[in-house]
Amino acid sequence: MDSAQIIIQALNGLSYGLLLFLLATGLSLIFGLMGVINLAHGSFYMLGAYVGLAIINLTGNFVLALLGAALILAFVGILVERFFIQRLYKRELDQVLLTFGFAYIFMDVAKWIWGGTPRSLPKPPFLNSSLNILGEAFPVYRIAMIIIGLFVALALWLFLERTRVGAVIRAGVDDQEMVKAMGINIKIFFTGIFALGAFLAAFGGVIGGPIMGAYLGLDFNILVLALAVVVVGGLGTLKGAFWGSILIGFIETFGKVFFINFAIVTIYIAMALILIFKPAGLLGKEESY
Amino acid sequence: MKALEIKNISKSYGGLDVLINVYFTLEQGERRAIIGPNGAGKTSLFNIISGIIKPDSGEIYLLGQNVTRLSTYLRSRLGLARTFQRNTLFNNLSILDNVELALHSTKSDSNIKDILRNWGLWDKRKVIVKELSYGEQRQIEILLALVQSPKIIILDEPTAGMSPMETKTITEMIKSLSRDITVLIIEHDMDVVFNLADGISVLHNGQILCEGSPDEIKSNPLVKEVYLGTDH
Amino acid sequence: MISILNKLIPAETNLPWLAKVTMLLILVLLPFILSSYGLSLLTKVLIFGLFAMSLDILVGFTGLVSFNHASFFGVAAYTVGILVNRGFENFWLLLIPGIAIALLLAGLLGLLILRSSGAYFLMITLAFGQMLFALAWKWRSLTGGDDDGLPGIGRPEIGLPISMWNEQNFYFLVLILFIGSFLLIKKVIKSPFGKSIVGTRENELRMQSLGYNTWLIKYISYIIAAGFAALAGILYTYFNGFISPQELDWSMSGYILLMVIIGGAGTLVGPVVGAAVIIILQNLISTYTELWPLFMGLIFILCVLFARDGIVGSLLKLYQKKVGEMK
Amino acid sequence: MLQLTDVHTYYGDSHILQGVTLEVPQGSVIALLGRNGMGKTTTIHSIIGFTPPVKGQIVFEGKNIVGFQPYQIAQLGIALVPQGRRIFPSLTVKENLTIGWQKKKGQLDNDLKHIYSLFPVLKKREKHSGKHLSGGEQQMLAIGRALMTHPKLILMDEPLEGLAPTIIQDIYKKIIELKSSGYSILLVEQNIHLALKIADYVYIMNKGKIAYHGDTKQEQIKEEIKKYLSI
Amino acid sequence: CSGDKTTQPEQNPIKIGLLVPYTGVFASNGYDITRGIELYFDEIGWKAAGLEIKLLKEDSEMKGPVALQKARRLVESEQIDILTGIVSSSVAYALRDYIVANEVPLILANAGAAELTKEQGSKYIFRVSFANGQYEYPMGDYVFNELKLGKITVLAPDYAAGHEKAQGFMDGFKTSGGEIIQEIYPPLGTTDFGPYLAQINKDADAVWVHFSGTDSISFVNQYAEYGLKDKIPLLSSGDLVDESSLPHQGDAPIGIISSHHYSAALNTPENQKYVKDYRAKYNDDPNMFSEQGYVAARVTVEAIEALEGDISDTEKLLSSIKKVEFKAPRGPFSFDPKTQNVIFDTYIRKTEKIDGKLRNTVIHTIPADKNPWYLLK
Ligand SMILES: Nc1ncnc2c1ncn2[C@@H]1O[C@H](COP(=O)(O)OP(=O)(O)OP(=O)(O)O)[C@@H](O)[C@H]1O
Ligand SMILES: Nc1ncnc2c1ncn2[C@@H]1O[C@H](COP(=O)(O)OP(=O)(O)OP(=O)(O)O)[C@@H](O)[C@H]1O
Ligand SMILES: [Mg+2]
Ligand SMILES: [Mg+2]
Repeated sequence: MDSAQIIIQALNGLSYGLLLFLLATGLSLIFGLMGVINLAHGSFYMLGAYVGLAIINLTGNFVLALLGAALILAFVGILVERFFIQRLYKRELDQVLLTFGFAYIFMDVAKWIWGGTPRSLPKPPFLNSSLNILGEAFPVYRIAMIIIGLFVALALWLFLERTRVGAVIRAGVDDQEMVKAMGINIKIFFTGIFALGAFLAAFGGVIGGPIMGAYLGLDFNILVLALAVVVVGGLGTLKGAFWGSILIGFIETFGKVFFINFAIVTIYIAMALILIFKPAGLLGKEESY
Repeated sequence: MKALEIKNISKSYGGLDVLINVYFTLEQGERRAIIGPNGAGKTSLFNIISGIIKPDSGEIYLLGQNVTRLSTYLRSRLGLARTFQRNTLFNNLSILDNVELALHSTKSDSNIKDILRNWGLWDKRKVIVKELSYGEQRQIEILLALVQSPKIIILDEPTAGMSPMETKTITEMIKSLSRDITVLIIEHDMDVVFNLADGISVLHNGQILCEGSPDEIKSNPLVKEVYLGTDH
Repeated sequence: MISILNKLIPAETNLPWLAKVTMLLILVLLPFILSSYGLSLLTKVLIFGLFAMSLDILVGFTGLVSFNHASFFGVAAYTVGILVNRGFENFWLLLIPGIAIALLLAGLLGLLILRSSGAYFLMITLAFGQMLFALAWKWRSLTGGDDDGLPGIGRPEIGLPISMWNEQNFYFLVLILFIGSFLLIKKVIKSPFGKSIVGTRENELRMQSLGYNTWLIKYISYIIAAGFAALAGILYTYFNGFISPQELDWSMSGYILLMVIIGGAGTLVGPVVGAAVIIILQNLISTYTELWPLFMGLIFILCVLFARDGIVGSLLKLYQKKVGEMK
Repeated sequence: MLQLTDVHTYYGDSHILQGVTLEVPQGSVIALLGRNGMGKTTTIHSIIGFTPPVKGQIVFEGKNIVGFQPYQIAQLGIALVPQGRRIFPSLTVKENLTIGWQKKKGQLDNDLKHIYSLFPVLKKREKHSGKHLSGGEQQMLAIGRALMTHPKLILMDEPLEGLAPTIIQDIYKKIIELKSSGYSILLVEQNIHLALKIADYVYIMNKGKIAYHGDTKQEQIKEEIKKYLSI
Repeated sequence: CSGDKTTQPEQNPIKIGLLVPYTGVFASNGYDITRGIELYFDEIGWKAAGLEIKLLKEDSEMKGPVALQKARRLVESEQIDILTGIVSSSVAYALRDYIVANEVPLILANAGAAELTKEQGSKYIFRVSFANGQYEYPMGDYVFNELKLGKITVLAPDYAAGHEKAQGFMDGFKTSGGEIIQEIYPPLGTTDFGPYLAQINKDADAVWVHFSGTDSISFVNQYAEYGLKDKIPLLSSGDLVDESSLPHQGDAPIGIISSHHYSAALNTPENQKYVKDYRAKYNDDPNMFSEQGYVAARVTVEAIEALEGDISDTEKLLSSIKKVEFKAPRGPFSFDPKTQNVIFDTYIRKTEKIDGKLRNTVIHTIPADKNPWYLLK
């Protein structure tokens, strides 16, 4: 492999990793902060892609599709949280069943509306070209993905670290009653974070659409990837989700280069190895008494 | 043979030295209290004795055996029982199940019945522990340690949260334990401490400040200053 | 920290004696009433009931949400399938390598995964499960790979002059093994060991302070669960006459987990009821509409909303409340 | 300022509070005493709204707050120092303190400084996560956390549990100070000696009912306490 | 007894079981096959030899055990006369023993594993679609001798069908004298092909790929994105640019040369009628799957009509199916009597944009008897 190849593959890894970040970070928020195992997260992603496609077909505007899909799915997220999840905090098995039920329903609704044919989202025309890097072509869209991923990461970091929101949510999971006794209407925060998670998933769905497409089954493929990222990075930290994504992005990419025959399991081998040696994820703290 | 020997135990978290070269020993059958300001390192010391956290350096001998590298459960099997400062119970199980687990489910039914009768809990045996009031849970916490028939028992603020009446009962109960059993107790309730202990060790900033009989400690000006205040 | 299942689960299923006998009678008589298709569904329910019950040892009682339970099911199935295709016939003798290999695998994996807990446990088991899935997918010479799988597996020879090609006979073989396993698992759960796994689920720290080796408790429970999953896998191979990598996939593990939850984790009967509900409804609904996932999804959601502790768990609570009121 | 009239509270089917009537006048410290399991915490929880009463009235500053959400009750100016501390383990000490703080009521830095001067150790542990504090430190944090919300009424459920004698003396002084600056306090405490010293008025609970109530200066109180608390 | 029929119109209907995926990644294939079948039955008014046709649809979920369970219902409860559908080979394998033991004729409408009509074949199993390699093999010769491309890199998904199809092409290509310089097998369901594309040997004269469904859409787009489209010509099996994928691939597929047993752009009267009817009914272009469904339906009907509706004797039914021959949208249709696999002409197509729409123009036809694929066995 020459240096140009290495750079291209590194860019591949980085762009894939940041795409993973977009699709995993919502799960990380919901899972890590609120302790909700949201198996419908992939469905939000998939529906985001489908809705985004529908908006593009209507308006031809990618940015509109991006925001529109994210907002619509955020609204769906509000409904789901407000009427269902809200009763199930700290009841993980019930969350599994409920969100799995929703995943089933969302999948069928998508099939109903859009049919089963796999689709792909068109790239916005202004990003539909390639860059020449040391004689190798590299798609501009993937550079844009890297930038957007970094931007979202920064925005989230500011939002969670610079405001009280993250702390309130964590406190709410620790002891909901006590948070209320502090005069905080915690339900609104929970609903908000869940909606934000759905927003980010759908956002990722549209951004990833030109690469991953939209098809039935995308939901669960995404879910597994997102879970891997969140768990490898350690639950509940934005930092973990970020580095977890980049790491998985690189592992997947270089797995495809060096271990072609094992590409279907590289991600699992990596996960297993990490968890064997760090049972609570790379950046997660081991529960010390 | 000593019941318990703590040899130069040190422990720090990040830059925070929680225990510094703590050394003390406990004779068999002795009743010793550890007192000291909040955050002095008392609970940390208990966690190191019972093996829940590992010390950075130093050694621990239990009944003559070096247990520094032994897991918690093996120390328990050597005859060490403990209570926690924060109730650590099987919250979703009944009182009966809690006690059965503490007895390793091996003892006969009549034994359990006797125990629960003695504690006045037989009628309540099917009550789920998390539905008890705080003070009632506290009693279960102690009960679980006592029913293990330990050789050494270490109690972390056993009477905290108990009403005066219950406190008295528990104190008497500990006092009436067979003299084969070594007792180490952390308490902030000085009445309990002075009632129970043969000797007192004062822990301050992770170090043993002084040791002595209850009377010596009571009148020690240093202890007065850092811990007792002017009331006692 | 995520401590899956921190809620009250009735550790015993105290159905009255009468219900038990009725249940047994129904199971014995049903094959004479059902159509051959109905019988095959019922057989499948029992096999998956056993499979789900074995997972419940982990999920409901030990508090470990494992996502590679299908590995043991599948590995045992492949072992027996391969041996049958190589000419080994005696069912009872085949059980030994089939179950042994699953126990061995569980023993090995248990060494690697039990340091994780909660969500991390779920993910590390998922990872190992997928590796085994990939192995079955790629090791064509042994497993037939992804396409052909391992077809042509005949029905078991049980050493009696009874043909297992007869669906009723096969059903009774499954029924007997199911009841045997049920009683055995129940015995384990009621034993002091069973109490100690519940204790470990509830409070590991306290268990250690009481002198229990909680690691070993979880390890043994993982292995026991694998053993029963293996038996289910073996029966399933015979039932279908083939085995493919799909039986090892995480979706299979997830499917079983749903059965456990929907029926009621921590009640032994629950997972069986869960298996029955899911298998029968899915088959029923999908004959009427291609949108069956929609209806299954709705059913899952209704179950969560109206049967908090799973179907059997909720019924039990209701029953206990009634009994309490009568007193 | 706070008035409970014939409050009945249940846990499922069990009838725990069986008609509790008590009053916390403005600027006073009221002690609620009783043996374990008598319903003290349940009374506190009924006020803050964790276990809303099925029957009876709870009037705070002229408003019946039965049926209000806990956060609404808290926003009216009631703070809780719960039994068993219940600090937020996954938050740092500082986050614990600031989480309920409200802009309109004070200046964050000043308020923090105030708490830190009361409990200097909290300043030292500012960035530690709540779960790593010692028991006593957690108790201080729980008290500080409640004070940070600038309440009018503080419900204190055994706030002295696990505290060293010196700290207890500090808190004693603090409570007196709070009282004189107009705060009202409902204090549940097992340290009878101290409770009698701080409180203006005492209620004794027995099996979900108020068994006795009276002024702390009354002579009869000693006997009643002996009767219901057996000392 | 055929005379009775006119007097007794209320006879048992003919029951045809259809087992395809309606959920999951391959649901669209299931729906397309169903559409083809229903289009044909519409055409003939849902009657064969005067008997009503009942189509019983079941979701196979692409899972062997599920499909087997559904087949049990169809066979044992519904007593179907013929089973058709089956998208994936693994499902076909799972059903095989059961079908044979229960003597149910099975008409495969997609599953391509060659074995199913070879060693694992049975007189009960017919295939109207294709065997993996069947239309890939003759392209090897075309690429080497007509397109004059000598060094080729091959990419296909890492599962049985992917390997079989790639093998078909490589066998044909090597037999003609070509050289395969690189083989890459990404996992099935790969969406990000970037890392593979960067590895493609720049010395290759062309890249031959087989991808279908979701993979095909991602691949074609990314091949262009990484600047390869202008550097190395892309050849493929017809699946890559099947009409089911074309509308979602943008302009990226233009210029791809592929081999297939069908193209919606075929200029025969049969196909033109078919495309017209299909558009009229579904407002969509037909594709390989719907055509396979259409053909499967027609085969059943032709066989039943040849027996004048008397299908009580399974043996007779089987031999009747075997003899079916007609002009399908794809061209002349018949079974190879030995294997009961379909025989068809192979089309070399070039993807072009005509009137703003992508279509696979047929640029060369390799007649069935010139396809030496069969000679290999
Ligand atoms: N895991 C940890 N990480 C960081 N600091 C810790 C940790 N555990 C304990 N500490 C600190 O160590 C000190 C000693 O704690 P410990 O619980 O031993 O005190 P203690 O003497 O039992 O106090 P108390 O009487 O209040 O219970 C405390 O200041 C606490 O903040
Ligand atoms: N969650 C619950 N479910 C059912 N019963 C409960 C629950 N919590 C408390 N109880 C019962 O209510 C009664 C009163 O409990 P409460 O906690 O109010 O007592 P308390 O006076 O605060 O006691 P303590 O001094 O031990 O804290 C007790 O008998 C207890 O068993
Ligand atoms: Mg302590
Ligand atoms: Mg209380």
